[in-house]
Amino acid sequence: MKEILLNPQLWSATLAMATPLALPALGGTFSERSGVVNIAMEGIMLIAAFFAVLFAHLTGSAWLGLLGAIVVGMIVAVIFAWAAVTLTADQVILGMAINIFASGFTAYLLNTIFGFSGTPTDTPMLPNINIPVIKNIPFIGQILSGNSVIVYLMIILIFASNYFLFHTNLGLRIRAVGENPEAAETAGINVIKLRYLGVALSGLFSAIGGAYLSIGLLNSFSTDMSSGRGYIALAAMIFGKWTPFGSFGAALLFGFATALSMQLQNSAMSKNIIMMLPYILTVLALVGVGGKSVSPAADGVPYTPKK
Amino acid sequence: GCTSKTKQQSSQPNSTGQASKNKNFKVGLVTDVGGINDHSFNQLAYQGIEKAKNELGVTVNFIQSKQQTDYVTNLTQFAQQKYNLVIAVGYLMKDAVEQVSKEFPDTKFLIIDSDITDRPNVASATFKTEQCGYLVGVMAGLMEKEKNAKLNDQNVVGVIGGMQIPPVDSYIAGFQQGVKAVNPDTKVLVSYTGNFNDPASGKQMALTQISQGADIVFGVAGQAGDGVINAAKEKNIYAIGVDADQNYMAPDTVMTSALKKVDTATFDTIKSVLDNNFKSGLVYFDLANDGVGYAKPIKDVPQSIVDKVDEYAKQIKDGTIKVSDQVQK
Amino acid sequence: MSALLEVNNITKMFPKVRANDGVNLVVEEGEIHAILGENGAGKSTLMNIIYGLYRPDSGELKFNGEVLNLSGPHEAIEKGIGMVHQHFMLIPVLTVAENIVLGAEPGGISYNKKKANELIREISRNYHLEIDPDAKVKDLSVGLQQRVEILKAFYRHAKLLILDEPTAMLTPQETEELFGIMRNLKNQGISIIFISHKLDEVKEISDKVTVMRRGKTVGTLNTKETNEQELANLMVGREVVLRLEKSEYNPGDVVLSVKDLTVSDEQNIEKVKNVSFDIRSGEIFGLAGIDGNGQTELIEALMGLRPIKSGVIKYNNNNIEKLPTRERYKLGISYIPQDRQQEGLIMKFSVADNLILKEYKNSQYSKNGVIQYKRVFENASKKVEEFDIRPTDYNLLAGNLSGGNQQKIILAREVGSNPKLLIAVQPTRGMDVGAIEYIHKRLLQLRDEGSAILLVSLELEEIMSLSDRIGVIHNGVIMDILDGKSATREKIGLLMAGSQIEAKKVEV
Amino acid sequence: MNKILKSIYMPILAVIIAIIIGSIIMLVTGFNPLAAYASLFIGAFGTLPNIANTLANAVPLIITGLGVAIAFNAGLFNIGAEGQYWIGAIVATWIGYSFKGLPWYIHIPFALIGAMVAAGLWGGIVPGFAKAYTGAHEVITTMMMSYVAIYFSHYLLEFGPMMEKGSVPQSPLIKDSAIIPTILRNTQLSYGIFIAIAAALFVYWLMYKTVWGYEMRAVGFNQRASKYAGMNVPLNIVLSLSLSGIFAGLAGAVQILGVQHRLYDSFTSGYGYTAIVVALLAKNNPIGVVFSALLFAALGTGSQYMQLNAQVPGQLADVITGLIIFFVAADKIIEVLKSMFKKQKKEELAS
Ligand SMILES: Nc1ncnc2c1ncn2[C@@H]1O[C@H](COP(=O)(O)OP(=O)(O)OP(=O)(O)O)[C@@H](O)[C@H]1O
Ligand SMILES: Nc1ncnc2c1ncn2[C@@H]1O[C@H](COP(=O)(O)OP(=O)(O)OP(=O)(O)O)[C@@H](O)[C@H]1O
Ligand SMILES: [Mg+2]
Ligand SMILES: [Mg+2]
Repeated sequence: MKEILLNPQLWSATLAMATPLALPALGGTFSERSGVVNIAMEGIMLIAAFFAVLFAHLTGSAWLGLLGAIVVGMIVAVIFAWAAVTLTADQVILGMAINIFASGFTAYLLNTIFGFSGTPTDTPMLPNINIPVIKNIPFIGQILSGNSVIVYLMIILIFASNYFLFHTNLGLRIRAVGENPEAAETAGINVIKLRYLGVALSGLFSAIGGAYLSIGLLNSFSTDMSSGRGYIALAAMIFGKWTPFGSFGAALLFGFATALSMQLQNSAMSKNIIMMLPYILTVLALVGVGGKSVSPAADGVPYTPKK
Repeated sequence: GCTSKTKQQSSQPNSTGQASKNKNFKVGLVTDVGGINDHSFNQLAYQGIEKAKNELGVTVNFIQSKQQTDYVTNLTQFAQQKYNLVIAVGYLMKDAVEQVSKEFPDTKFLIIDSDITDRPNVASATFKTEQCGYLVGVMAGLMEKEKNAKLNDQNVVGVIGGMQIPPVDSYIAGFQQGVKAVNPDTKVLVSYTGNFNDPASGKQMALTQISQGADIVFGVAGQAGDGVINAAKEKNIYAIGVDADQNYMAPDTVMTSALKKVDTATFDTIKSVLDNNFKSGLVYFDLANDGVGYAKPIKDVPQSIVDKVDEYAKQIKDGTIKVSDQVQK
Repeated sequence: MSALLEVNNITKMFPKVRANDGVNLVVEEGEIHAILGENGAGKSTLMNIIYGLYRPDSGELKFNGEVLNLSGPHEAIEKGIGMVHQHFMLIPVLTVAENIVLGAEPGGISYNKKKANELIREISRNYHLEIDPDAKVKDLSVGLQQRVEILKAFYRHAKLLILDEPTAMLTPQETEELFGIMRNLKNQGISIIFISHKLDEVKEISDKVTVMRRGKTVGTLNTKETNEQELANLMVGREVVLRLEKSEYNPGDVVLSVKDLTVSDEQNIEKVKNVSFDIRSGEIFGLAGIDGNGQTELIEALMGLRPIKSGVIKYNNNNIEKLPTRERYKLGISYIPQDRQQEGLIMKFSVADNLILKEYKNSQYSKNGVIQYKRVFENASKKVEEFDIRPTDYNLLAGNLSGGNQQKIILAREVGSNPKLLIAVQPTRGMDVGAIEYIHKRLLQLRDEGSAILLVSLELEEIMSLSDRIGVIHNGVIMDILDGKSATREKIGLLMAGSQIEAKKVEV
Repeated sequence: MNKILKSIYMPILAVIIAIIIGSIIMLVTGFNPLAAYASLFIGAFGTLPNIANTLANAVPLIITGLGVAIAFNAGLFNIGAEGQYWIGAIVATWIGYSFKGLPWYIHIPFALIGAMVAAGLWGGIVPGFAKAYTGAHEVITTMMMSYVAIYFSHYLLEFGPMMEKGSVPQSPLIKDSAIIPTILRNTQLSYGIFIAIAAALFVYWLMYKTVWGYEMRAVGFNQRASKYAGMNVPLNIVLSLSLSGIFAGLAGAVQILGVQHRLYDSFTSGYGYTAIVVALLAKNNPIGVVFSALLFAALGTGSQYMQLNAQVPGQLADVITGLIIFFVAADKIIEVLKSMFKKQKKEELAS
């Protein structure tokens, strides 16, 4: 066991597997704090993952790939917001619809644009970053340095999100809208606009998460490669009590359990039992930590402004 | 040369009676839920029927199943529409093929990776992938004794499966035996990603094995295997591809690939039905009939090793070496 | 004086209701203008129109002589209109300061907590409205929450302040404080629209009164030239009995006996300390006290909704402190909880379903686990008629009824089952005089039929006019139990404030 | 009356909008939308066998959808019906093949009930108790337990205790006595459809006519008021999550006994997730669940047929399905379009 814990790969895998959960969990935090349940994050990740590769391939720049993914992801998010906020449709149904759409749409585009052998192998990847001093520290350096640029971006975004949500006026307004939209409106706040903002941010973060999968960790797209991370991110966000640090913590826990199950594969235990580890650990942690997760009071409830 | 000739033939339907006759010959393909992009047998089967369309002028069509309950329905649709040959991809369709083939005795069926023997109108293509797994294992075992920039001095190789299912495990079993045959001290790490569609976890799994000393990793995990190759490339070690020649994905990294020629199997079966010598029951695809094999290694692999591998291939073909398809725990 | 606000011929339709039907109103600069009207008369609707929350179907608003075309509250706020809503527009998980400055925060991008707190302290000093800016709103008593609402309006420098039933949940002392503030504002030239169902308050504080009935303004009177009876009659459209006729006090056996009861809250702080009292059949025992002095904990303990720390609760001489809530109901106890929407009703259940919320398991309404809907509907149509619940369609969801009618559902359920003991908490909160008259009549009727009633109210007037005996609670302790006839407003007030000695002096 | 009419024509118009957008996509990508939709429809309802297959596909969706709807009615989001489905399928399979010589009228109910009990415990014990007593959010627990169930099935089948002797990871076939017979030859429609319909009627009765349903719904709408009314709130939470699991498990069992006859090793059935949409689209009304399940089943069978006969790739079928669900949910778009249309007309009149 000690050997496993001292293997830096355990910890860098933890970080690598936590990143594509933490990003959408962060996005979901914004969306749900503004009162919109966004299950479509799974689909947005997938679509973004595809367009990241497409744009990176077309432009020859991974950065433009990331940018393209973000733009497309936010467009999908805004379409979702339009139906969920303006048309007050059921948010969960819409989310599921977008996920089905995304799965088919990306697979279809993959075939028609790139054919069956998959996305081009010369697709550029986002760079890994070596941090000057830290990289020379043994063990720590192997974990904290040399990760994808998105990992560092994520860490910055977590702090930025926390600041934005809890220490700015706009953040205060977003939270107010998710708690009691009527009260927010009577305080002169435009509820609809802020909900669009919350959802758009969830699109932004999910898109970065999707791009991380396709051009951060890899340089290819394959069908359904988000493989349920959007849903698990939802769980991480709830576990984290709708806060950026909490979401990150829950994502780390899940990433750690996944990384651990990878390390344990060489033990005699059934591989399938080992692969239950992240899920069982999450439930145990949740029950152990206890404490109710109280969602924003107006989460998931469409709001119609008075007329 | 041969290809261009047949192409010409099919593009001129009136030139011979053969082509127009073939045009009325209909082949239907039902994929399993993995779909046509699985970078694995569904895709290869599809390539096989496309080849038949281009070279033999037959009419082809395919359905991607969305869920397991679609199998019977989809097979039935083809049979009802009087398709001459219906191809079912994957052992999961065994029950469905058994059921539908009984209802439509005039339709011929081919099922990939299964073992239906008691139907006159069903052929089961079984691939001895333990044999090609063995050969790439031999190659890996021998490479471990080499010294070059990509190889470390630990004697460890790794194999990463998708799920613990026979078409995956036969590769892994062969690989294990092949490595041990030439290098008994080599440690063979075996892991599973638990799915075929998550390259991110494939990559982390490979990185984990690399951190445990592996410098050659063999991915048998469909799309998740893409991540294995990516990890190998990033860490500057070797990868081994699976099913098709995956060298194009990372030319300096993928030292060879274990081949499972599902495309050949489907093409040949279509041809056999056309030529009226369809054989029902188990049809083995192995080294002997070139149904499995390994892709041309990159130049990092010394010719001496390639020769050694070919020697083993010969011994498998002539039965001197028997390869088991059971994974060693 | 010149007109600050002019409402001309405003009409507002809701699906099925004409909530405002050609309303006219003029509010002068620096006047306190009261609006009176039954539940559902259209008062709140009119205020919401003035505040820009609703768009009128026709008619015109003028503010400072300028026609207002409001597209939302933010514009009304800009013009200088402030409103304290009837139902709190607060965000419980945010702090007081955050609630107050929300939408008009000081400073740039970042939330400037220091500045916000400073500003709020300053306003609360100016208007004598003490409040801790860092407290979470959900931890505040209703009275303090009301204070936050008012501060919200002050913070935005309102020239016209709308107060929609601000006193419905205040103690008499708090009400007096509020009136002080209102007078102060008036002196500064600020106009106030004041809505209340309490005629004495209207009489005390306002300069003019406009009465509304069924969406129309019936008339505007100078407060000085009218009296409570006239206002009541105008508003209801018939003669209203303001003074209740109460029959002789004729107590029977002890029904509820509480001995040395101690109860803690979630933070394990003792909220009820060694409380003892008895209630007899045929008597109304009033529990007076300022909100937050342990009433909630006491009642919840009596109902089995909260564990007790020590003490004895006896009902008809049997210990019941260990019984689960449902068992207590089965023994013939009824309960009208404080918050009708959160505690008393399932808003998304129909009226009929709500009417059996405590009895659905009884053989009367269910057989072998199957609810006998025929009987449920029979019961519903009977109760709807008897208690005058409107509209009469018992298949409507409770949430679609007005607050007053929602209260009547609870009343029908709890009083209609002829309980031996009724615990009624604030049974008339926010109701109009007509409705209050009715509820009071029913409570007295129940008493005369031999039930015991524990009446908890923040309104002294209500306690004094109904109770045979009055217990005053302060800081979890029953300060004294007074005789209903001889108790004076002054004395109860002093006890409520915790001053036993002063109270004794008054007695002498 | 007007309301009922509106509740029908709004979704229909919404579907039409989805169809138009789908047509545009198909035209752009070079397919014939007319042929595609015709075959979508024929595939779903065109022939007797196709209707039967649509019904057959609806069966697991109806029953799982009921399970999800029960939880929603109690104010709980059971996102893990998928796992409960698997537990039901596992237990039904095990009972189906390991007991010999039982008459069908014992064997089938035995398998169904066994599956329901196991899945009920799966949904009730961990997520139910965790929610009721520690406040652990059911979205997390049910989702995680769902993955555990799926890996458990892999464990059982992949060289585990339930794998059939031989080489393929699948369970043995269930005994004939456990098979729910097929109604129509060459289709997958079994008498399970009657179980589904009976389940819908039962759940309707349970939720709207019995004291248990009354309590669960009350707790779902307002826990505080329910507590004040003397109800046992934690018990009802456990009960409704168990019941939700029971139906998801029943769905798994009926699918095994009626259609698959053995357990296959596969990553998901997808029913648990689709069931969420089925339930929500039906506004959690048990009878409505039957119809929304039929819509999804029809889209499923129809889109398979569409691949075959209009050569529309399967992925594009998913795109169309996603669009249809999207617009059915967002059916207010009709009102938006209507008002836009009116405005334009007014402007035309004015000019
Ligand atoms: N949002 C709404 N939708 C439909 N009808 C409404 C709405 N709001 C108010 N109404 C209708 O308008 C009428 C007037 O309601 P309003 O709230 O203005 O009454 P009110 O005079 O403030 O009553 P109260 O004294 O009880 O506060 C109500 O009877 C109700 O039928
Ligand atoms: N969403 C809604 N849909 C339809 N009608 C509504 C809705 N919300 C409120 N109403 C109507 O609004 C009216 C007023 O509601 P409100 O809660 O303001 O009652 P109220 O008369 O002001 O009661 P109270 O005396 O408690 O203040 C009710 O009669 C109700 O029918
Ligand atoms: Mg080595
Ligand atoms: Mg009002």
